[in-house]
Amino acid sequence: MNLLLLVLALPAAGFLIALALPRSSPASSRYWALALSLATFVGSLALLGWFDRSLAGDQFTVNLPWIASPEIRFHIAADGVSLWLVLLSTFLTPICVLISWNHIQSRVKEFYAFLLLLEFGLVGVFLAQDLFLFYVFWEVSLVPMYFLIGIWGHERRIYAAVKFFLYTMAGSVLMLAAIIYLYNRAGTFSYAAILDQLASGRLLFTPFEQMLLFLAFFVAFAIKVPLFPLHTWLPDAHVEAPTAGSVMLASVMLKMGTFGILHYALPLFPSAARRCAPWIAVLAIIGIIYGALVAMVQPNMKKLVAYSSVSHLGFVVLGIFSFTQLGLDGAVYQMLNHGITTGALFALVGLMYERRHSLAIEDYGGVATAAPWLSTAFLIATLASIGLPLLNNFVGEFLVLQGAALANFTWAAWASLGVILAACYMLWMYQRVFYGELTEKVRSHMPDLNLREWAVVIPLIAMMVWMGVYSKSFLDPVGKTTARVLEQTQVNVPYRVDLRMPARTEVSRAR
Amino acid sequence: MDLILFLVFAAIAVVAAINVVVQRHPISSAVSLIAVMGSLAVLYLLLGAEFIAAAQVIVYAGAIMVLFVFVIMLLNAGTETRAGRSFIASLLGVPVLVALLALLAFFTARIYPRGTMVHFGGFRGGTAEAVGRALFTTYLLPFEITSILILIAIVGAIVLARKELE
Amino acid sequence: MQLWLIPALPLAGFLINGLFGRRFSKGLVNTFAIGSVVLAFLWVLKTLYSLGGLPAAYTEHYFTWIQSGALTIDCDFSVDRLTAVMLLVVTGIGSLIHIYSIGYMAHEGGYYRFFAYLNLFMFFMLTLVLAANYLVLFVGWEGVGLCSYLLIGFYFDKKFATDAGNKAFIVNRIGDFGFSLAVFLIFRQFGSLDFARVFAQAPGAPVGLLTLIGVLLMVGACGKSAQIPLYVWLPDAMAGPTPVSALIHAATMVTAGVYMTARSWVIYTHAPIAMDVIAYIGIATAFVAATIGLAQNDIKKVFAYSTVSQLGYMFVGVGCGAFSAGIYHLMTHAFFKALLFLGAGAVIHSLSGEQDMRKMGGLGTRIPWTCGVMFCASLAIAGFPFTSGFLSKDAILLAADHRAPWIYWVGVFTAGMTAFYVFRAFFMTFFGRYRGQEHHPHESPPVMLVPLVILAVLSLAGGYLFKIPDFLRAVFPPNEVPEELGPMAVASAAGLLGIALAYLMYVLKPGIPDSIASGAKGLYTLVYNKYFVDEIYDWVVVKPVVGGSRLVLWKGADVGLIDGIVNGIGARAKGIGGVLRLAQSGNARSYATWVAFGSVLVIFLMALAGGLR
Amino acid sequence: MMGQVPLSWFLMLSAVLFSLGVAGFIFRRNIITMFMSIELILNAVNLTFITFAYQRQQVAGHLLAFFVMVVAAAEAAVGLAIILTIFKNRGTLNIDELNSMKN
Amino acid sequence: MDSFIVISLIKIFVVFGALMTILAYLQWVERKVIAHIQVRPGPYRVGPHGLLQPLADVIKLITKEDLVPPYVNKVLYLAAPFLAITMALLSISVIPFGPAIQVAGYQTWMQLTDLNFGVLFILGVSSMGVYGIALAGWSSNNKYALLGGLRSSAQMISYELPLSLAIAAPLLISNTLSLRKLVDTQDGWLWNWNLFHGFQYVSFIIFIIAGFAETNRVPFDLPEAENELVAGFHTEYSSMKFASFFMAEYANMITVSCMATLLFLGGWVAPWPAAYGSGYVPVVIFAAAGVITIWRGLNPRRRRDRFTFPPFGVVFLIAAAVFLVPIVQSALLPLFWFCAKTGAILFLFIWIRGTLPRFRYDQLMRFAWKILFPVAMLNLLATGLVIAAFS
Repeated sequence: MNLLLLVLALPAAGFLIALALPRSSPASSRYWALALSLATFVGSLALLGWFDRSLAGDQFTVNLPWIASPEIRFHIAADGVSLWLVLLSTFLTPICVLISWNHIQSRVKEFYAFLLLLEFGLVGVFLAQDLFLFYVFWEVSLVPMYFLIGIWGHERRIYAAVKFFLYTMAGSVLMLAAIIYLYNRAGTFSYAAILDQLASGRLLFTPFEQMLLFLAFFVAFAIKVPLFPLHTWLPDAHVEAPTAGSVMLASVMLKMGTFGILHYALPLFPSAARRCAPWIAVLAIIGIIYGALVAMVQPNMKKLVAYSSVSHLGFVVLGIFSFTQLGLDGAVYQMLNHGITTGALFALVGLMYERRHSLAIEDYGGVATAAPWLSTAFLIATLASIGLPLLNNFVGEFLVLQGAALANFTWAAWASLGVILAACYMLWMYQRVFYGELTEKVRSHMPDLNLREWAVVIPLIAMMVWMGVYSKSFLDPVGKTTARVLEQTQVNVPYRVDLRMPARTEVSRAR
Repeated sequence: MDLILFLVFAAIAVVAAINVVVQRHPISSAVSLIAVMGSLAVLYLLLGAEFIAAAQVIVYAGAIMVLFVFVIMLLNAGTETRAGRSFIASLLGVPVLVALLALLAFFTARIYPRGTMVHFGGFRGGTAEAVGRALFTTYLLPFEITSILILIAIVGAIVLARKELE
Repeated sequence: MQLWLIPALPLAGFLINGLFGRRFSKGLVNTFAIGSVVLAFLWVLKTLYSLGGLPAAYTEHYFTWIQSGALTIDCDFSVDRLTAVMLLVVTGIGSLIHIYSIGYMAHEGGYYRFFAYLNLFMFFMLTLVLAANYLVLFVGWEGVGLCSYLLIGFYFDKKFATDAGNKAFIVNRIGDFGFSLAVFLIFRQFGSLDFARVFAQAPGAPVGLLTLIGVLLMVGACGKSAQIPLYVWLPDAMAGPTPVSALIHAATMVTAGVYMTARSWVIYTHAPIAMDVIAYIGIATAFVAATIGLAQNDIKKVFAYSTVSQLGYMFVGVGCGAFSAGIYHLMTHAFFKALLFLGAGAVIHSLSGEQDMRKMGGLGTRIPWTCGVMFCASLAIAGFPFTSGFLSKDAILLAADHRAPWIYWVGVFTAGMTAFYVFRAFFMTFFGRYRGQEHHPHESPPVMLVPLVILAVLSLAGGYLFKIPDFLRAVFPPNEVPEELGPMAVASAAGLLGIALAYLMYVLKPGIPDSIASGAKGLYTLVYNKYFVDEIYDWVVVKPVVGGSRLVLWKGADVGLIDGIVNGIGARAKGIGGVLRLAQSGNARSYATWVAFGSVLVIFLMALAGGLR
Repeated sequence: MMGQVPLSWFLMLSAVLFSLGVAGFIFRRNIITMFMSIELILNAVNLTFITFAYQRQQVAGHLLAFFVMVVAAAEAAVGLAIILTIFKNRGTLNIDELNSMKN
Repeated sequence: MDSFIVISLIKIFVVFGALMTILAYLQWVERKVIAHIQVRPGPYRVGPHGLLQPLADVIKLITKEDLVPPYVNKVLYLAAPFLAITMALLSISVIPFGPAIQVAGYQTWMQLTDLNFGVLFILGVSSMGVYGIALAGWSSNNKYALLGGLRSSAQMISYELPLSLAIAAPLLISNTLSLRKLVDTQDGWLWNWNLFHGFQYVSFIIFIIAGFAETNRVPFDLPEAENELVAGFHTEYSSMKFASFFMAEYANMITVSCMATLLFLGGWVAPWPAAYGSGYVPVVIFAAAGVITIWRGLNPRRRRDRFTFPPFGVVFLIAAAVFLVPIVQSALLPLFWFCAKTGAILFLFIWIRGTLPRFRYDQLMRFAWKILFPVAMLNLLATGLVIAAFS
């Protein structure tokens, strides 16, 4: 039994089991979901154990025929990047199960069924090696999230869900079109085959063609990321989503976009990507600063964190389009960091919502007195998210900015403003929520963490510290893969435009 | 002979069809519709489609319309109320219909200026045997699919009906 | 040599107290907190002893922190003489202040939290000084910022405290912005961040780039060491408990900038413009802060501004190439400024929280010990001849004189002002009648006095005990300044003048200050309100940013523009359902009619398209 | 020769029936009647199929008609079930009163 | 051409007349049989052994006041019985009673018309029979009637499926839809009959049961259950219209019996070939009947028998004699066998009415859908498989 299949099959099985469970006993579905998600996590840990860190290429390949004509194969494999993203999703799912334990009281079994289906889709997205399969998983992951938001969300959930759905669909339709066009040109959906044709020059795109295809892919991914002008679905979706939904959305789902850019948009259309890089980088920087500024003035905790995600993901995109080893590594690392940190933030906000039943910042204050451990955990998450050294985000942001600096120092200079602003909005919120006079409402509503919540918080914090202190244990496989991507983006295709960026010289000097 | 048959039953069909539309009471429409179907069955015979004719009587007249009548009786639906009105329907309806009929007639007249003449026995391929043979060879797949369709329909009907019971 | 133990010990203290401190008794908390720091101090001593004279830097490699492509950040610690000085200052003074805190914090809530934070701070500070590359240094750099944030906001139910904390952190962040940019440039230029490799390659690098790096580093230093224009956070930082002000905001953390610039001396020596910038900023800060200090009434504020101006001095020293002098002053300043703060703390403690000097006075008889040590400290900072402050300050001023006389003269004038306002505070506190409401000031417990006394001795004689310039001669480039008596005499004279003036105005003729204040009203209010710098920043930076992002970005761009467009598209798409609104009547028959109409249309078009033939 | 029927007449008949069916669908308010009109339309179409089968001398047309019947049967079953439900829920069969489709 | 029409008209008249009398007398027979089952004489007064009773009934029904209650939907109320009877009689028109015969030089079939999809025709027509009852029930604007109508339509739809499936099996065996060919395939010995030849016992039974239901006979006479629905769908009907419902019912019975005969019992074919003297069976039977009747007439149990039985006996003996005439044999023998088999099944109908109680409605439906339908399905499947295996 191939491990990947196992990791992919367990959530699916969980989904079915969850559906099969009796509606009458929600507890059973909770425990089942927990058990299965944990099993999945263990499986993915085994994946980590068997993963050969010395290789850059795909591993654990499974390649089964799926649809005869047009030939679509069930082809999944893991490389140094997707490995971690899979781990991230399998790591966060049990946590989501735990935070939803009391939060979700209606339609429990459906909730957990959708959660596991979501995990299935996400893992699939990261593992798919066949463009069509990738698209299928992409949509599969979209549906349960839609329902998570639409059914268990807050007041304006329907609006948010529909907005989310339409945004993403708009993008993915473009991507589908591009995929089909690719199929027509390459005659196959197999990603590896297409790359091979590109590398060997058997498949040539005119620059215009390539630009269009790249944009089609990129817009789909950019909406998911979300990149600056396309981000407005995110705050609504986050604010309205239930806690687990926000966590999965922020921590894993957004990574689908960046992963897609890294894994598909770049290697497939290198020259177009390089030609667009300056513009995209500028957008990313705008996103960083803009997201931070808007986050600063949010009256709503979840919205604030959501906008901070916009800012953080801006770093990721910037790193990717710096086209430097550092930038790419940093981007990937930042994906994971953002997954852990923002996940933790959303989880904690969710815990507070369970207690106080409000997301508005002004409804809080003095929480630190009432619930010291909760506020400590929140503080650590906050510090991580503003990139304090020895916590995870710092490593990612540093690498990204360093990479950006290698590519174009001005980018780094502007992007670094985001770091300052991050401190502004996060600390300001922390001050207003946790410090200050303890009001009676808060005191009566704010018990400290209980055992289950500890179980949620501890792993997250542990990961923050570990990733912040000993990044080497994560960066090695990533580096291998990103190096390959970088090398793919430099494949010498005849019409390759030479990149007029300091990056190359700097990189070469740095090597 | 055939001409007479055709004229008679065509007349019946048309009159009954008009009746379907103009009758205020659903059951009257239903009965008229049965008449239409019967006469159509005869016309099918004339066209050499004996199996289809039988099927027409059995399935349509015998089963479907019975269902209709059954439902009408069950709901004891009276003559329809005048409540509500559709501006568009009253505005566009007649012209659209006229245009439709005109176009269809025009096309038939234009494409079949003097098409083949129909006489009884002009086509003997419509026996149950022929149909069955075609059904189980060339058109096997759609046939099976229809079975699935019917299954689905049964399930759907049952579900709806049960929901209606609660 | 286990250098890692030095920071590790306070870290352990932090973890133990932080996790379990709530359940501990105060004694247990003390044991772990003070114990860890003292152990660290001892370990430093042992290390330095076993390392001998430290002719060259001694480095230890632990593990690779970040590895990506060409970039390799190792977690290395290294010790050279500069580090040794810092280590001694940090752990030594740190231990004293920890001990002092036992007494000071005895009646405060969150006891364990306080000590945990202090230990954490020690950890980061030691990491900072031990770092062997810029990024590890940055770790400590940020970490101490964090701790100062936490400790300033220690009384987190007070809004001003948390505000001050945020201000400190954010202003520091602005500094770090420069610092990190410098780091990026350094890596981009040298392909490494290790001090050794960077400084080895620095001479070959283009001067422009080095200058840029130096200036950016200076920006970071400005943030951390409260120099113009980023000094605004330090005075507010006094919201924290006094030991914190002593340890972090006087003795150690704020000097990190000086340490860092001194550490990067190679870069600066190849970028003279950057050095000039440092010197200018330093002297300007020294002067401005001193002027502000003249008019403050809050005792801690006075010392805060004096800290700022003393830091200015240190930067002057560094900027004038007298790195050792800067470090020298750093150390002595650590002694007497820590002492001043602790003394002030003792006073406040004895008055149970009163900080306004106008409500003090005549305490000299009531709390003689405190008075005595405060006097020593004041002498030292005023540059009274042959105190430690005198030595270090003169070293700096000589270097300044050697570099650019006008800096020297400003420095001298500032020294005079320093002496004046320090003694003003001293006199207002301990002389004259007691102006506060009836209350029995009590002498501090011995656990607080002992450190004070030790510090007093150090601030008087410390300059002789540790001859830093000689000790650091091996590290820094030779900066031979002839020992001229003239400048020294002038400087000390200025100091004495200041003291005399203060005595005149606050002991002999207490009426003068008010008359001056009323005389030069505009000037006085300007100075009293710290030149309205905070207000200006608030109006120029904070409000526009916040308001702008709320109104323009969020409501305007985000909700208004982008969502407007999106929803607009949505609405239009909805509208496409029917050419006419009629088509949306929800009336099935209308729909049917439309369908029929459509089909007729299609047939007709087919007819036109050639159905007719 | 005499006594025979032109093919086009059958088509004409079917066209007439078709239009009548459409008319019924458009102008009747009773769901059941509308439904029956649909059946009428289907019948008209069947007639066309059969006619063309005759013209082309192929049985295919019959099969199409057959399938139409099957579909009609299924449709009738479900449709009538739906009508029952509607009636139970809304208490009316008037299509104009069932305008929940409106916004 | 013309002769065809003429012959058809003649046949129509003959068959119609015969059918009418049979219908009338079937009623008489039924009453008699049930009477004897219940050990009572039954109709006895009108004519010998009430032989004229049907006539009397007809006169009564015709002369009765024909009232149309108010509040009924006129058209349909009047159309319903007509529809019922028409459909009932229509199906007779394709049923062959015997082989081709020579009448005055004209060679014709003992059948009104032969459709090579006769079975389908009958199915279709009988399925149309529902409307008569349903519309009657609905149009007479009376809740009992309505319920009766509803029941009958539901019942008929339900039982039409097992019926058709049961029919399909023998059709598979003899591989034709033409009733005539159907009989031809069962010629020869009685083990050539579909009943035995294809082991169609199951489908035969199913067919009979479904036939009972289709004709609303006991035990499936829910639509007219007197004690629940006061005679159900024909509550509001009187005189001739009432009669026509009755006639429709009996006509349907006859149709079903004929179908059973044709499908399973080899139609007019004798149980064994004439070569083995099957031709003398009717002679023997009629002779025996004549002898017995005369004997019973000579020493009567009732006074009248002395006058009534001997003439009957004579009639029987004459009949027996007629069957010995070679010319008519070809025509009469098949007819005899056909009538015998059909009569047997009709007797079964009556017999069961005399014995079985009525079902409850839900039982009825459950029986149809949960037992009959699946069984018929399986039977058809099995038959199909067997045939596929042996051809």
